[in-house]
Amino acid sequence: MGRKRLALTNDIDYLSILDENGKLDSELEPDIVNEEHLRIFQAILLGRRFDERMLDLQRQGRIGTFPPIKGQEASQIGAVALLRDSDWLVPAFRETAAEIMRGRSMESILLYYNGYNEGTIIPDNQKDLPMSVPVASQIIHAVGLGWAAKYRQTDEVTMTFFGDGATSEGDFHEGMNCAAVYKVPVIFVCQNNQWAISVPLSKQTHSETLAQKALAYGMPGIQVDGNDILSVYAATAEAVERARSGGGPTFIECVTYRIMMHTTADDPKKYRQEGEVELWKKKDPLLRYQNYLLKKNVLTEGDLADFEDEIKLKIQAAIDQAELQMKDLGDPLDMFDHLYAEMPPSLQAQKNELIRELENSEGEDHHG
Amino acid sequence: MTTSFRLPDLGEGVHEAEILALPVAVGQAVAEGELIMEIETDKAAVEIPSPYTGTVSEILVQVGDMAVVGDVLITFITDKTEDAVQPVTEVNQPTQRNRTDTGRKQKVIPAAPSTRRLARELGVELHEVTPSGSNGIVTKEDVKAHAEKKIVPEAPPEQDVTPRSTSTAPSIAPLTAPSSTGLPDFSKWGEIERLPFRSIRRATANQMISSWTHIPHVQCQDNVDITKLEAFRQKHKDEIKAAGGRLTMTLFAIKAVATALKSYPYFNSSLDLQTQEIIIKRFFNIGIAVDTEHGLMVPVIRDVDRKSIKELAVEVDSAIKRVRAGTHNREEMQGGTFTITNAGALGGSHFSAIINHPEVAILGLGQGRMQPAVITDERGRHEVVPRLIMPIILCFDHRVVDGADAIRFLRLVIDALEDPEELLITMI
Amino acid sequence: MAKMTMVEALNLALRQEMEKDDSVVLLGQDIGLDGGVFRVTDHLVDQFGSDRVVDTPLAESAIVGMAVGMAIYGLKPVCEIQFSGFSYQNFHQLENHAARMRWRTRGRLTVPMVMRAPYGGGVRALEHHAESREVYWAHTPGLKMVIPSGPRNARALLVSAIRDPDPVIFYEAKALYRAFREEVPEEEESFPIGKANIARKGDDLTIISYGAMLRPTLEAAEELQTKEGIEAEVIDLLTISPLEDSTMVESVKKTGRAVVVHEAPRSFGPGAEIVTRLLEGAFYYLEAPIERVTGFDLIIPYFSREKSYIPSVQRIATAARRTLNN
Amino acid sequence: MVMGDMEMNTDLLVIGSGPGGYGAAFRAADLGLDVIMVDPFSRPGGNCLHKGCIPSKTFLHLAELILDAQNAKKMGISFSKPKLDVTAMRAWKNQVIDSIADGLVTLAKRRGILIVKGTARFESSKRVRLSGADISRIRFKHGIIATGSKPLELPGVAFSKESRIMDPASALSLPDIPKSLLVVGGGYVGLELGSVYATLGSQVTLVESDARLLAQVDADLVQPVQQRLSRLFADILFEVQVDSMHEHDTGVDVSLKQDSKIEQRCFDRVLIAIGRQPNSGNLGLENTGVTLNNQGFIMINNQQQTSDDHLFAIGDVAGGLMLAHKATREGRVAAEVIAGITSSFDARAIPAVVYTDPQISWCGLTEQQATAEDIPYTVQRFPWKYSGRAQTMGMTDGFTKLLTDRQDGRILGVGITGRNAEGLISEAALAIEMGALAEDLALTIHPHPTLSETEAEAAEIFQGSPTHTMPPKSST
Repeated sequence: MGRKRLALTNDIDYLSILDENGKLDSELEPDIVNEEHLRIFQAILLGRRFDERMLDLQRQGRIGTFPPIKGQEASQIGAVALLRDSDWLVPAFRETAAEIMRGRSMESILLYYNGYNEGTIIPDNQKDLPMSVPVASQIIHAVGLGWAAKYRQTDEVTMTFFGDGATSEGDFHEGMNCAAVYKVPVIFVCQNNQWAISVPLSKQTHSETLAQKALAYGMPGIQVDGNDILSVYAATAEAVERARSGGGPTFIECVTYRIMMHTTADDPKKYRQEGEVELWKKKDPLLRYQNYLLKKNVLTEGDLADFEDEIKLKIQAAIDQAELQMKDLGDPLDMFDHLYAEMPPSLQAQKNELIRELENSEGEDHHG
Repeated sequence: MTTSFRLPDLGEGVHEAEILALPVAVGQAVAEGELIMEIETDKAAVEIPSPYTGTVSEILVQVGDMAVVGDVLITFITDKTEDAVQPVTEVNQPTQRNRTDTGRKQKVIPAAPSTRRLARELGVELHEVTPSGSNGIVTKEDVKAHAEKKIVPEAPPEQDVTPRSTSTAPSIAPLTAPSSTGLPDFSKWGEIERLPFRSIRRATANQMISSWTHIPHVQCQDNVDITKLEAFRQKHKDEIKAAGGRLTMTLFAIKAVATALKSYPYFNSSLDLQTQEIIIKRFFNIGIAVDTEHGLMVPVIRDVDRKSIKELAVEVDSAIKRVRAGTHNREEMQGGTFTITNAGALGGSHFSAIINHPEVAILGLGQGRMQPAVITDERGRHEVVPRLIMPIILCFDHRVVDGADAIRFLRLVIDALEDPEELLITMI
Repeated sequence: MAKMTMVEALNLALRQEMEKDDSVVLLGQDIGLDGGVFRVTDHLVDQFGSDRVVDTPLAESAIVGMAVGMAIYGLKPVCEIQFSGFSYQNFHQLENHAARMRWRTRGRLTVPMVMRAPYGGGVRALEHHAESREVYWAHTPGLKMVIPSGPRNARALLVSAIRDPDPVIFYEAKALYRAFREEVPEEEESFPIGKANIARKGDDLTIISYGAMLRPTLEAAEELQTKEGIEAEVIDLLTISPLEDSTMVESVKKTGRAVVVHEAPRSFGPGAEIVTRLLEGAFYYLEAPIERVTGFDLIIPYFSREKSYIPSVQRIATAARRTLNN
Repeated sequence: MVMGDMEMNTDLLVIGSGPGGYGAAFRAADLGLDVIMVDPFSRPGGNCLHKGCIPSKTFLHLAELILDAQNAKKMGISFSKPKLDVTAMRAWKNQVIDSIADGLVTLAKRRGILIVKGTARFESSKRVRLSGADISRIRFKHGIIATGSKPLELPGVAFSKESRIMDPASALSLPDIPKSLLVVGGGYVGLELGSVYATLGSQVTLVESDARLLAQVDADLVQPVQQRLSRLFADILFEVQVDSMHEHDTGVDVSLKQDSKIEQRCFDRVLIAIGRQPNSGNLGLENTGVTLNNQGFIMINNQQQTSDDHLFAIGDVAGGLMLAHKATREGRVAAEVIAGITSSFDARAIPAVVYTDPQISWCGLTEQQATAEDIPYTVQRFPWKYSGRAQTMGMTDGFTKLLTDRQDGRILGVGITGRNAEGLISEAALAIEMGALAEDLALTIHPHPTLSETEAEAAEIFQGSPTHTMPPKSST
């Protein structure tokens, strides 16, 4: 009888280890070996530079519309850095840095944003799903993969990414709920970048945090400074450990910011104040990490210059390679392939129809 | 006990019948299956076998009476209980069966259960079988022998899963055809289907056998150029249609025949062999052969000589519709003096017709087809022109009329049909 | 051979496939202890455990979405959506992902899953429990759409659906679940997806049908035969997509007349595609306009009126007669 | 099912899975029909297996063991008083029922027959609605009504579970062995169950409104049984009616009325066994073309067809002798007719057995019938005191009688009272069905010493020269 506050199993923590001023909570500082630091840093740097170059290419008309990731590098790389090759990544569509770190080639990204299906080919040794455009729908696939991994009694972990907007979708609810019910080894990484196109977080939810949503599903949740690679890394390490040891799913809210537009077809000036962006630019995850590594002597200025050069060359090589490939790609008949394991006769007939059409219009450009 | 025999429901919508013959008399002993009555329904003539073994105690109808289904026709005194054989139409009516006294008072025919089953399957009544076993026991062999002895088997047992059908009553005297037992097994060479041979089909067959075997048929054929008549028909058909009839070639034929019959009355007669007389009829009732889903039917159009083409068009059309729908009555099928059969609508050309006994002649019409014809003009020049040519056939009873008369008769009909004006002038 | 209802036959298919292949797992609402609301999964949980016969939360999208993930992983999930009327809540998972994953990844990731759902009217159910919207799936490239018409072909087709490398939508006519029993062999039997079946031979006209409509169609054919001696050829499509048209085209070439029967609404319904294929393949053989006997372009009415909505033997026979009188 | 009505279609629906119902279903399935059998019991067998013949015969066998043990005393063997374990007896009975019922389930399954547990009600001649089943409706081409019968109730006395007033089924559940038991009704059920309870130790009083027991059986056959029962039972009251009955915590007060005298007596339990009535109500038959007679039996013809084209009726509900083996045959006939086979119920001898000690069995013509219907016959009786085999068993209070046609000596009926009469009657039934003469029976060698000899001896009496008794002085 009576009324009292319920004691719930989980609380929601906020984690910040390295702040925007370079202040470090050394007690919480994760133990990362130097090589790993450099691997992570190079991934962030590549993610940033490739994103910048993509924007240039888009402006030059050399690729189509794409969603820039600038400002979200730490909340992606800090999470995927802990995955093994045997683990699964289920991205949304603004995780290019994470995908590249997992092994997706920049060529494939360039092909994809140039409208080539070949851009979603995932190498055989890689266990990542292709980008998923319908918001939140991929979350459930991660639950299914996690369920299957558990059914097969492996220690594989599945990590899925989505944004703050996705938490309003029904699939977020269904996925989170099922993950907790089946206690599957899945890590939900929410890139809370404050904006879903033009809708700010305040209009997306009335929750004080997104992390607290985990409470309702009966799974651990944590909010971290998404621009602090150390926080993201530490929280993820905990989640991965839990998942691998049969402890079930975890929800990580990375508080970060979409510095750029939603996609290159979008003009954010229409709906948000430049001042807000400037504020967040000061919290840049790349510089914060770079300074931390320089201070820690893991990285030298010389290394940095070398890395920048290497990355520049790598990106250029990828662009050259992609543009070369594109010259040979684009046989329209290829679109008939891979719809089914075996092409049904009625589809074959339609393909034949196009073949005849193409023969009759020799020379005309059928490329997109 | 006294049992009544009622006019059974013979199916196919028959609800009344005329008593044609009563070959039994009061006091006469009859056995089950013995002929007690001949009746004629609007569908066919039917011989009624007695459903009982017993003595005729009362005959409630006379020859010529019309009886309605359910009317008591004859009563019998039988020595059977209620459980004994019931009239066919009632055999399947459920009653509270009282097994303990089944056939007690009637002598039970001793037979093993398997023998009884065989008898059921073969449709054999045990009490009809001559027993060979000790003290009257009926054996399987007895049953088989009895079944084989029967020249014509009873209607085969219903193979349908609804075994309650009452249609197995042998309402029409079956045709006897001794050779039928000698038919080869056709199924050796391919799929066959066996259909019951009964009702109108069997009635038609009886009529045809009688006609064909009793009448020396002679046939003469010719062609009629109906080009003009067809044009005339086309011109007037809508008018007739408005009146509710159909202007067909048959109608012109009816009128033409009526005229010819008046000129050659022997074609409108019947031969009475018993009295050795030829009966000339002074009325002109023309039967029209109609193909219906039940089989061939011949409604009779009365006094055609006194009716206009328009009247006839309406009457013939409605008669055809009625027989096709099965809503005609028996009288409409009787009293014909001459028959016309028009195979044209079905695409028939020359054919041979069987006389509708006791008439003495029948006229057949084939399909009119455009054919090259040689026309000779006044100056004797020949020209080949397309004309609408209709085959016409006259079959006649050579006992009553001769070939020369037949050709003359046919000529008269042809002339009338070739020239509508001629028809109008000569038409009676 | 044992006689089985469609429910028992489907159960047999699931059981045997699960026995054979541990990658086959079932998921859906109430499919475990309850055995599914129509008992298709009855007792499977006893044999295979709740690990393989998974009772899910009330979450259609999760059921299908998880199946997508499971299938990508290498399992062969068979989802049960309680009623096809609820499958619109998982529509996007099928349309956006299941149907596209193979194509999207150029064959690298595949989704060998089955979504089973009861469809159609005739059992006096409430709203959302009686519709026939197979065309949604049939219109989605990348999906296969299968509708069996009786216990034996239901079993054989479900086996094929489970083994199929692509996502298969498997509609089960509620009206057929227990409508009749048929000999179903205990030993393995499958029927290829994408093949139509000639359910009845005939020369006078062709009636094309599938699923729950096959029985009234056959009855109508029977009626035409007994009453008028008309021999109708009845084609049972079995697979709606990919639609195999050679069987029906060949039949119509022979008969010259066709009637298409389905329960789904008429406009843009399966009949539209079927008729077009006939026109493409047999136009010069046609002797009469093709008739469609279908549900009307309505929400299927509540069950007091459902009988008038669903094509009846009478409607089918009348349409057949119309084509013959033309 | 959460939603919707499942309808099922079949060739043949059999309602009731008793010996008639399963007989019909099995035969129909063997003839290639698709068959569904509906019954509130999940396993076939009906009243006969679950609540009647089989449980009663299980207990009667035990009663016979007890009586034989008692009788052995005069032959030189004494047994101590038997110890009764009612729970074990019930379990044994259930084991017997289970074994038979499971066998029937297997037979049905292997024939492809679907057994649906539930209650059917006709909505039309071709469709029933089910309650208590997964399927809501069954549509069929033909239906066989085999719903059997239920015990008649005394006016004003309803049966209920836990009541001290029992119908035969609850008596067979053997709730306990009451000190005193009133059996109302002197038919075979009252006698059989009365015998069981009396042998197990109850003081059994039997009241019969008629002047004798087993009114439909020839009096001479009943006589030895009546004598034996008057020793086994505490009291047998004839021409007595139950006027009223009042149940209370310790027993049942019964007022018995003879003429105008009323006597009050109290019994621990009461068994009402006054006959059975057809289960034809509450079937929805008003929605079909089936007609009932004034006693509620379904009217049928010899093909078991009712007045509704689609429906057949068999067994108790169709009237006639309420016997399992009659129902089974009728069921087979109905199935055959439905399958298009020319078949008919044409049995000439339906054997009947009363499992008292001694047993009574008969078939074909009875003397009562012959007299009532004025059928000429002769009768020969062979008393079992001349049977060596009966002597060896100490079971000489029986006889075998043969009714024959006066002229040709054809066997018309046979009646037997005595030990194992159940096994002897089949020879008689076969003889009648085959149209055998008394001579045939006499000339058929019967093994010696057996009780079956009594049938041959009776036939020899007809022939004029029996072996183990003297020839009759002159022919009757």
